[in-house]
Amino acid sequence: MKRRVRLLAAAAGLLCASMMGTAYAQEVPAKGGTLNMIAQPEPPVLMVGLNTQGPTLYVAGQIYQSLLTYGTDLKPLPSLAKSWTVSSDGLIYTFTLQDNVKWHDGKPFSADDVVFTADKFLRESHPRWRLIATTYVDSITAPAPNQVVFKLKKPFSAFLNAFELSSFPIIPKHLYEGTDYRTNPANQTPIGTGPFKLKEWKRGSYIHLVRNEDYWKPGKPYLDELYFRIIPDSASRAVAFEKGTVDVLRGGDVEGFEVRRLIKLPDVENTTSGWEYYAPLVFMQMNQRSMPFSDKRVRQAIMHAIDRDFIVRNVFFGQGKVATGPIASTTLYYTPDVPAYPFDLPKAKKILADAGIKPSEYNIRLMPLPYGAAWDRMSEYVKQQIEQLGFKVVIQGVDAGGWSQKLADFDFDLTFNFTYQYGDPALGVARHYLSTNVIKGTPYGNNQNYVNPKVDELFALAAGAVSNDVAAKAYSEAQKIIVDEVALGWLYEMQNVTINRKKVKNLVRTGIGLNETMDEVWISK
Amino acid sequence: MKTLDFLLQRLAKAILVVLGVVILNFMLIHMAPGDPASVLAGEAGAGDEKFIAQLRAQFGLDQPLYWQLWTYLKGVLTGDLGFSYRNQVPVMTLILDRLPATLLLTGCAFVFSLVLGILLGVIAAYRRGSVADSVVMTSALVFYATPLFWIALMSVLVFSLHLDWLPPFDMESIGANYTGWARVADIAHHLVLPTVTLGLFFTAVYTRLTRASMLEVMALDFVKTARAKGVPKAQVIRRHVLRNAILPVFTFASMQAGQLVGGAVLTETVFAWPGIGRLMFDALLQRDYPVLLGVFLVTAAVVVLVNLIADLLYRFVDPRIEAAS
Amino acid sequence: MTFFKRYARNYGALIGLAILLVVVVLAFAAPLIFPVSPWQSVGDPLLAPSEDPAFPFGTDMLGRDIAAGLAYGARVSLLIGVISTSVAVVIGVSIGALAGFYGGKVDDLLMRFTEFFQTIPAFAMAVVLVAIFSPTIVSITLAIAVVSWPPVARLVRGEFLSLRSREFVQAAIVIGQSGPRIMFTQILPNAISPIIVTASLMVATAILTESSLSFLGLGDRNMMSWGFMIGAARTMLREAWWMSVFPGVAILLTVLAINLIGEGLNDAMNPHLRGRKG
Amino acid sequence: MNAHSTPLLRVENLSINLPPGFDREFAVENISYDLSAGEILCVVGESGSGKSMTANAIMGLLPDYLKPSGGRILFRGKDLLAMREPELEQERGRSMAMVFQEPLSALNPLMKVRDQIAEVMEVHGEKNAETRDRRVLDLLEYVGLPDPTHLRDAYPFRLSGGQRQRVMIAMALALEPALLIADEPTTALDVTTQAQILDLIRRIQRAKGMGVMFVTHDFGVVADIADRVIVMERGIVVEQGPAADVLNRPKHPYTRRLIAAVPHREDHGAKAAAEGEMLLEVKNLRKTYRSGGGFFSRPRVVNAVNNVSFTLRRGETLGVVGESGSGKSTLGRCLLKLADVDGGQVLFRGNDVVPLSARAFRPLRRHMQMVFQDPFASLNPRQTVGRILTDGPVANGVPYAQAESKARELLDLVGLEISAYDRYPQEFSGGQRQRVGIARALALDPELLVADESVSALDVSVQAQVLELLQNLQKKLNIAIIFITHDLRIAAQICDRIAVMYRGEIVETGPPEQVFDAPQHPYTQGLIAAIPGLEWNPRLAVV
Repeated sequence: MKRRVRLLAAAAGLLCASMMGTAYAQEVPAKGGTLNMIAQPEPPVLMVGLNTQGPTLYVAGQIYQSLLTYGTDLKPLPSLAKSWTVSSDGLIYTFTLQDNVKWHDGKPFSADDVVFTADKFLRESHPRWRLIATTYVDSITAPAPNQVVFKLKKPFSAFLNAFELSSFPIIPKHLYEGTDYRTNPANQTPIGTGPFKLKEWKRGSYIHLVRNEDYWKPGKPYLDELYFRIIPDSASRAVAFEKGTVDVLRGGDVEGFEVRRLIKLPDVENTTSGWEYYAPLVFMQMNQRSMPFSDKRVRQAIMHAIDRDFIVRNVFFGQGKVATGPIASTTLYYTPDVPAYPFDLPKAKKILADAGIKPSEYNIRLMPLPYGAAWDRMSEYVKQQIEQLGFKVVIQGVDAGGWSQKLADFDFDLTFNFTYQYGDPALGVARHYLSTNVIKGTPYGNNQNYVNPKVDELFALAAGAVSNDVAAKAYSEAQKIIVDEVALGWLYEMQNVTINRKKVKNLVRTGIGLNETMDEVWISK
Repeated sequence: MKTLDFLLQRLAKAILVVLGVVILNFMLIHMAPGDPASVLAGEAGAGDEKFIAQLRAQFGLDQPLYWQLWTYLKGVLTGDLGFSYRNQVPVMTLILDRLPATLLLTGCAFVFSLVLGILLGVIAAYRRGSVADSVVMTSALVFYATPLFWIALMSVLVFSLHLDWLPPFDMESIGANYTGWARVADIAHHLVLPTVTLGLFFTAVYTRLTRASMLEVMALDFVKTARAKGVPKAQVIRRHVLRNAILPVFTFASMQAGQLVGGAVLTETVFAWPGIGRLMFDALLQRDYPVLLGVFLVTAAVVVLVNLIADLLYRFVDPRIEAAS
Repeated sequence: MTFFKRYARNYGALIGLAILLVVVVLAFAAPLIFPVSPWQSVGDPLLAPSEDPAFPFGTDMLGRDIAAGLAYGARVSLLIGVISTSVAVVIGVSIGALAGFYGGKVDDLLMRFTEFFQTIPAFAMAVVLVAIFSPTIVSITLAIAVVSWPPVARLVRGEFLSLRSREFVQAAIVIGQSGPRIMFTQILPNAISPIIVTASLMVATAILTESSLSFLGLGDRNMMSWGFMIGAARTMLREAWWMSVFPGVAILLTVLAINLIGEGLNDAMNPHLRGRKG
Repeated sequence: MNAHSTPLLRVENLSINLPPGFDREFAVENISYDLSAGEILCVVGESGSGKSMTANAIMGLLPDYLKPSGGRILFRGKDLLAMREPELEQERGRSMAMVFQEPLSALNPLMKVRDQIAEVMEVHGEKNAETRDRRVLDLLEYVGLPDPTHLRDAYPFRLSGGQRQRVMIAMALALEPALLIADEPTTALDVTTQAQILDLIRRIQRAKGMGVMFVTHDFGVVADIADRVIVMERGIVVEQGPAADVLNRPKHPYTRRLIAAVPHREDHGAKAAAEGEMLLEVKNLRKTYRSGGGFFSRPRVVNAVNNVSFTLRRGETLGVVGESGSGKSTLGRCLLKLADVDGGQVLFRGNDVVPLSARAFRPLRRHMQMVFQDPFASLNPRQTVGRILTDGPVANGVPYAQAESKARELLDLVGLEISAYDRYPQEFSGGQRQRVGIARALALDPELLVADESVSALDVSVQAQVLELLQNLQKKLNIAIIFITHDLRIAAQICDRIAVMYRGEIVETGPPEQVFDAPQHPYTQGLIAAIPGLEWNPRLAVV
């Protein structure tokens, strides 16, 4: 009874919050003010060309910029490139750059910087770009100071989706050319073209950015200062927001149940928008090199044995949606038309029995993803469920170091992982299913050893398609096969909630959300 | 032995100990499974084998172990503690950045626990068998038995969330830009909870130790002499018992200095204190070996230094030592 | 006076013994009282202690029974406490005995070695060891043992050093007993009471250390331990106080009990507190 | 008793209860005595007689668990037992003072000598620091300490035992108390120092007209210093009277027994000059201790045993006599290879044992045994007497059954019940334990016995018995004994020859008569002169 009342109140609060949000949006932007945020965990480095973890992007997104950004509908939008054209054969991409852009140290920004970034810096240091560049790019040139031309070897349908901050941050050539990128002292004093400059980074405490007076968008940014605070304890982070120490909580900053509580506070609004480009999708990775997971029926049974809805509700407190397959439902080329795996323990047991598999003969090592409490709870739950089928499961506790090592060495039975979609299956999805991507030594490929030539073929077809329809058809067919064979055990699509005080305006505008340059954000007085 | 002589000998020994700690830890840490290069690659978003090999070469991880140790030791001798794989900063910079916060916290906790512990221990010993004694000793026992992290959580719950008296995290009000005394006051305000939390366990230890030591000294002959001289009891305690009794407490406390750093790992995590305890824990999880080694090196050096200072003080306070050694 | 009579004069020690007995019984009887695994969701999530009589201590966010967790946690705490202490005592006694008995260079070498270990903060070292060798019950136990032996070594060395010059040891040399024989039959039995007292206190410390490790996420993930429960409850401190308060109290009481027992043993064994005749 | 004047101190029917668990109900029971100003009253008795207890009761320094249960202690007519602590504090140090047995532990190790003495004056109202300072200097000089201006700034650990005891006396004298209580003040000191301190106390007492209560166990000391004597046994005063009466005409059997046990040279039965074969030859034995040393300082070198040579025949007893630090114990330890030797030879039956390794020497050990000083420390408290006695033979290859029957025989031989075999050392008295220690040494049928201060921890009566036992055993078994002792009287009583050690060297050797009556070396002369009660012959008292 009590609980129901609480739920109702929450719903009412939500409704109010969204209505009021629209009402205020009409206000005239005010200049000035400080925005307090949280960087969690503390980024190791702010040089975004060397590290593209979430918190790094969050902070560095205000310092560095990329050629493009993407709307919540995943359509490309201008950033440092003000316009672009694609040739009809899909092989020539021409970008025209913004005018009067300067680096934070006063040096002018030009097409040379873009060419250096694409051809030298990222080719060496960016694990995703170097693959794209090697596979598809023929040449990168700067025919004019404000023009960059990419010539491809073969068509790549996802190419235009690969230019946001995490995939293609622009690096100042004058600071990095001819140096050892990793030990370059400039890494500690990041120089970008963005609306804010790094003033101070007190490690373990905060990162302080200040307004870039020479920013290329006239009159922007509105804000004077940004603070990204380092608060390692999640309960403390919730307290910080409650006490008004910080104004914004990014998805993952606080635990799911805290979100439920915090969005009910007055003067607070929230949105799940701003993650469309990444659309993180969580899955179980089952090593198919040996029994029991080499048998697709075992994988199917396990899918039936896990109440994914329970996980979303009780582990992640509703901040998610049960996933149906490899592609997130919010992204391009998604199809719901795949085999479903409802929670059904008896059926799971029956599948195993029919297949003649005796679960008690198998010892499964379950390696949790060492990303925090909720992930641990999920591992514990999954262990219980699999044990109900009769398997013996041992949780193998590892830290981040151990996890990536074991995964990279294929030394695991069952683990969890999640993937960013990066706007196009060719960028974020295919890598987990292609047999060519079974590469020892990296934790983010097809580590489960899923091999199906037909699927390889379909992904290749889609990636090289010039027409959207061809790609869609191929992807849809691939999804059906992959889901039937349970190449991975998809659990749920993360729905990250951004929470902020209502006085903060224009916070989430695009599909990359808080990583977006905050040159349009302002605080109402 | 002359003090200078003693100092040189102890210094030589201290260097040996620190060196031993470095080598021990180096071996230990490199025995670990888990490869920093693959962690780095993971953080970079992904990575193929070539990419990882390239990272490995960059940080000298492809060299044989003894060679890595040799390179590291050479660096240490010139004050170079290596380069953090992950943060891409010299380890020394990283540690120097964080060390003051930890020294402040552990220093305050040390003084807090020592002063309070001795005070309570003296009271308990002086009023042996009284209600005050039972109260002090029982609470000391309770704090001795309570996990530090639990006290931390509970004190945040009570003093920050419910009563709103004290800030639950951070070292100072960020962005407030206090200067001068206002800043000192601000930091002091933030210091209270972590200091007390970290210090309580040690307070309990010192209370028990002081009481035991007091009682032991009170049973010695010279205390009887003092009483035979007609010295009032309070003065006997103050002048004769206390000095003799707290010497062993000090020695023990100086040896415990390192344990405070261990406790700081927990305290700093709960209170978002920007010190080396947290740095160590993060470095550990990320397999950032140079940072981990650096923290151990610096901690060992600090501990050895504290011990050295304690020994010197001891020689100053207790005239027998110089003659005995 | 018999040993137990002397022990029983200390009321605290009796209370400690009673509490510990309860914990031990709970640990052994856990599978009987709670036949379902403590990891299994058995009720609604986040039931407060008063909400459902079936779960007097409430449930956690996955609907697991806190009471079951407490019972199974007792097993882990006691197991790790006792085994790690035993290992530490074996290491400490061997090193301390050799150093104290032979003295000179052997002593110097062994004590320098001990110092290395003492200079490194024990808890930090335990954290590193467990993280590096991945947290299993074996690695945790060994890590705790590795960081807790130095005080034993120092204690035993001190005892051996002082006992070695005692006349009865000299007498044993004079009648022609060999070194190892003297160590084991003459000295060790006389050093045993301080070792037992120290060991009992070390069990308490080991339990605290294990809980701290678990709290940091470095516990054995297949064993429900009290520290783990608090660590898991930490994020829900305000929503579900019972999740962290009960295991916290469990640790507190157990450690307290063992400390009380240690003090009682000390009183009962320490010769200069006995009424000395003659 | 003098009824005309009020005595300085009057103890009336004093009883002090012992807590449950002790072997008797009272520490002292119904004791009464007087002490007048200007006299020295010696309280004498064996350990456990309660003699120190009364001293502490007077000062109000009894431990918490001991409470006087009856009687009065009248000091200048006022009952001390009825006084409250602050009043008592006023009296302590001002009108009555005390000197303790252990001079090292009785001084605060962390306080300079001057501050400790000045404190007495300070707490009793002397506010002027300069006055105090001057008085400290005077006092130090008065008690005969060398270079007082320098010495007053020293810490106690820098001083020798005798100097510390002088400091204690200076402290006690600071406010010229009427009553001085000295609780075994010379027991921990060497004879020569003891003689000086006794002399000092006597001199001061005469000069200041103090009443002195002197607690001791040594009748020699009593003979030297006492005006009146009370004798205590198990908490009861058995006899009291003027010193001359008690010493020379003891009435109570207990007193007579005690006096009979006082060692005396006259007992030495003229023994035929030892003609046994040569057993041990020690040649130029040297042992040095080094300590300290660093980059800038040279190590300190102590020649503990310096160029010592002597011989010993079968059946002979050699006494090694010397004060503490003379190297006599080190010599004993060197002979048995309990300490490393730095030079010289130890020829046992003609073979040099010095170069032998510990392992090679072990089989020889059974021939050379030792009887230790402390009957409490020399027996392993965790082993039964049987185990203690059989360990040696078993270690030397004797079958257990044989070792056991031998052990039982030995128990009988040293005068213990056979049933002692299964009991633990704690169940025996000091004298009985020392018998076990002797039996342990004999279990291996040794040819040489080194007895290192083997009777000095025992009460006189027990001491006499053990000495007798040793002598009888020697006669029976024809063992050679090296008897190390600080007490010349004992050495004279049982030894065939005496070697006097001083600073690591043997300065004089000879039969007891020669050493006593015609000492050659000045050190020996001093030593002889310092023997307490030299003039008094206990044998005449108890004929």
